Amino acid sequence: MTVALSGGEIAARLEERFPGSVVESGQDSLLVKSESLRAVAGFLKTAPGLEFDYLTAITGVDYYDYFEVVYQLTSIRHNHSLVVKARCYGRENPALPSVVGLWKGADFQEREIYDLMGIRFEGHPNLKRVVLWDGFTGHPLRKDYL
Amino acid sequence: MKFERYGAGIAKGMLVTLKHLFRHPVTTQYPEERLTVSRRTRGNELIWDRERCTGCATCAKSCPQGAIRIVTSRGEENDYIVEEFRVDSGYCIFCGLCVESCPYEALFMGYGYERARYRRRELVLNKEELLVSEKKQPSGYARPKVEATLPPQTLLLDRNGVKK
Amino acid sequence: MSLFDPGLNLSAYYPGTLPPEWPGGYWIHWGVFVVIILAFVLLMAMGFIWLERREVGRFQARLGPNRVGPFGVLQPVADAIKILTKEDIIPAKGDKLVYWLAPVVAFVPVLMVFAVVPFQDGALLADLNIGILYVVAISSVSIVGVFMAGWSSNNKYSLLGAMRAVSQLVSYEIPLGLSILGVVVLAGSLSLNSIVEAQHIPFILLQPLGFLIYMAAAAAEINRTPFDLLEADSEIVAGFHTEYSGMKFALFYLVEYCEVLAVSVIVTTLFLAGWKGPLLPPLLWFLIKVFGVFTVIVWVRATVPRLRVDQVMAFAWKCLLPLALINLLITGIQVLVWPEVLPWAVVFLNLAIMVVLILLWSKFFKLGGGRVEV
Amino acid sequence: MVIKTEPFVVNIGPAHPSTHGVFRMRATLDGEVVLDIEPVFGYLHRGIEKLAEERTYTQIIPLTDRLDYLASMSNNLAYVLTVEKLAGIAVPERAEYLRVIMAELQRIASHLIGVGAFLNDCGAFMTPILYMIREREKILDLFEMVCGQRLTYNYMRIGGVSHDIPEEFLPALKKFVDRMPGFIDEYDQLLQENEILLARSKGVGILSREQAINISASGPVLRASGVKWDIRKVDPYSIYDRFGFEIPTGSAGDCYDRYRVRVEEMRQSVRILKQAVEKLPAGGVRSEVSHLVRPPAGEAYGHIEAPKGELGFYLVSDNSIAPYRFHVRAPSLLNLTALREMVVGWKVADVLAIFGSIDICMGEVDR
Repeated sequence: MTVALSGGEIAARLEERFPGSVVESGQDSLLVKSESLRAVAGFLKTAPGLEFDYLTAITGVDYYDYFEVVYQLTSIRHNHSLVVKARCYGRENPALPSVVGLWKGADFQEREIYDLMGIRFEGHPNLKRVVLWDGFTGHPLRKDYL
Repeated sequence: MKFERYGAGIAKGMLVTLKHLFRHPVTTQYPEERLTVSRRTRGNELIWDRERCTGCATCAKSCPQGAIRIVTSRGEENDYIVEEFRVDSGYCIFCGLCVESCPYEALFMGYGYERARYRRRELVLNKEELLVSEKKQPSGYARPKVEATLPPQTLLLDRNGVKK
Repeated sequence: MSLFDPGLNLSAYYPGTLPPEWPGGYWIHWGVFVVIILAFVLLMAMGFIWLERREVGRFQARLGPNRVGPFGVLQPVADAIKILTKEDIIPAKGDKLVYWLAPVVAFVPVLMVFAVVPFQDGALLADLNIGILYVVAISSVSIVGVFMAGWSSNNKYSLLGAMRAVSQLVSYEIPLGLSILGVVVLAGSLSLNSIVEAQHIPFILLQPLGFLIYMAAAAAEINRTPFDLLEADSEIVAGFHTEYSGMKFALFYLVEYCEVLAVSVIVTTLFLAGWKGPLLPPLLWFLIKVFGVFTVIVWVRATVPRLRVDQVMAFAWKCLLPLALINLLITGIQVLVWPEVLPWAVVFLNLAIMVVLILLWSKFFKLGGGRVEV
Repeated sequence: MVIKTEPFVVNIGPAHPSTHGVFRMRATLDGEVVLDIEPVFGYLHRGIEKLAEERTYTQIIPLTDRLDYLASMSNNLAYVLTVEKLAGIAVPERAEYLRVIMAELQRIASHLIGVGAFLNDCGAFMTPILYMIREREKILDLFEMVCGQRLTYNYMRIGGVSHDIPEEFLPALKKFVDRMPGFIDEYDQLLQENEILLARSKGVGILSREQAINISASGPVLRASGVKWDIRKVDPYSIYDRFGFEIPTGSAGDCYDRYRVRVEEMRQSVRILKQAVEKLPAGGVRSEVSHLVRPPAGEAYGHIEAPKGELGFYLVSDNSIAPYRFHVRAPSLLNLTALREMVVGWKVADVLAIFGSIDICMGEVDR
């Protein structure tokens, strides 16, 4: 059984290492500041006892006020999981740091979120539209796109 | 990769194909030879029972595609009179949710599978076209009573096996 | 006496070019056989197309074409009619003249091969004393047509296919020739008719290894599985004839089957004692053997996957070529020193040699891998 | 003389015999050698994630059929499990067993196509895939018997399955389960040891263990690289913890291992089916759930081991009849990430073989 790690415990560890990085921690999830996402992700991937080596999925959710990007992390070595969330504000040019450098599996998923949600992932090597064509205007998965 | 097995692998494979030369082919010669479809088949097209329908429009609400259109008016005994019941088979994805959700068992999936049309407008079925006819028989999908009357499905499993 | 005199019997002037008992003059003989060969080749090609589709169908647990005519025998005719009515497309940026010429260049040499094939004793267009050499030489000309097609199509798949075709042909010509030499050494003649006559024991028994090498090399020459790289449909769509349509495509399609026919005929002649056989008339024996060889080719096609381009080359140079050389050497020694009285002993000896050599080569020979650092 | 050569770009697809749908690879070639490859997709994009936001939870089930259309049952299962997780709905015992039976049958059907298509891409002229389609046909017959359709089943429901099985289903299933191992043996006999196939697939397209994990590969692609990671075992959903089965893994992570892992998984699926048929309890197949499910506000990520890998659904509910956000974690899409790493340096012919060995379904990649 994949154990869902408690967000609170990991938040405490993260606070030690990166003060102020965690905004909120839920039962099995963490909400981290978008600026420290990269550092937190790097820590989660390598920290002993955590070692989230497998990025299961990335999802973007549009909450009108902000976009929430949800990272489902799994550790194949320890068989536990964690949900990390990050928010980005503004509808014009929302941006988040990319995690492609850490998990290559984020490549297409970040491109897809960029394509359909319009969130830019800074540091992504090839951030292009992926399912829609290049000349497409708008981002269909946003709630205000009809 | 060395040829460790001296071509024995190829020879084994060729024996399998050779064996098939003497096996019964699985092809069905379609227009002449017809298989019986499943008793629950969700085929073309929807069948509507005029008597049972109360015009509640549950089917229209449950349709994911919005392919069913119902217009009702108030009848004399405080019931609905179905004025229009129209199904656009062009939108229909044959999911069967409407048939399942019908509380009065007034809607059936069709049993047929050969009702291709040349024009799109012919795919829109009105009240008369939705009734049971000789060509249009109801299938047993979500209707156990109808299911019990239909012949069993032909299975490929029964038609050929490993040893023939 | 003019050369066009119907009564002219050239065999009197050039002994060996014409079967001696053949009635009539040179030109009548020529005319009759051109018609016979054309009819034979086209009919057999159509029969092969039908047979292959039916056989592959049965190998794959289905029926194959059975709608047009009894058992679908008229299917190739229906296909031909359909293909003739198709639009003839020439790529806008293709080389039009070359594109137009390519099917012709590919088709003619394949037909010419049949000039030296004996259908039964003495029944052949020209009993060339270098018959088999002629076959090897002329049959490789059609690759020029293939390359022309690939080049002029202005299509990358076509070009890839054509490049593969040329490299493959060049590689496989050598083991092919060497394996034929084994037969020639045994028969003591290059003429196909004499080779058939020399086969008291079919040469497949005396030359089992040579037969295998010849089949492999010939399969590569005529682009049949597992060496059908130049039209590998799962990789390069249709290879050199990707852009062809209509009658031009039909010609390429015909070339393919004529080549298979040619190989079946040559194998029958060289290894299976041609028209020789008990009871049945020689022509029937010939046809039975040709169809038998073709069925084996189809059977292989229905079973095995395809080798990769570098593996195909490696197979030719590292496996077939040395084996063919050794085979030729052994055959030569046998012909020189083996006593005439014990032909059947050679059969078993050669079978044993074949097994040993194949086992040995399986240890040496490696395929696979092949990643290139880029 | 210096011969100058330059690489040329070939568009493999979108209309190509072996791209398994409308998929395009922009390949840069140096002769036959692949220098670089860029997957281009989206030709089949139907906006299922957006469509789902406007449909009720039940109406989404037919949509999930159309994700990986070779494994609709698994998609159904993953989706209804997620909704049940979100809404806290219990499922009757018999329905759980039926779900497992369907999911395992679907796994066999999908792997048959996957393996057959791979062998076809290696150049085996249609024979293996036709044999395998014949077996798949038998599975489709069973599905048709149960739910009336052969491709888009729409069988699972929130809180159970739509129908109980007809009485002729179990005998037919038993017959199938008895015969299937024989057919798998036959496929193995056909090509497993074929020297040409070995030459084409052994050591070709190696995906190392670290790479496989890093690119979030899942399913047979991950397991062929030697990672013993099967959601059915590591995070058992439904009732998979009640069955005994093995997780076949490869060691080299090459095309051959991926092919073998799929074949072995078919055997294990047959094993699960045998147990499930024996244990199948009587009872209802659908708990009382309203047609318009209203899960409490919240979010849930549910995942299953679909034939192609980890299929996950991420649902955000706002306590209305339609999900606020519906996201599919498509295994094919993520496995496709591995393509570039695997093919660079190999020949054109290997590109298609490697691509075939990933076994993707474009309906799922593009969504």
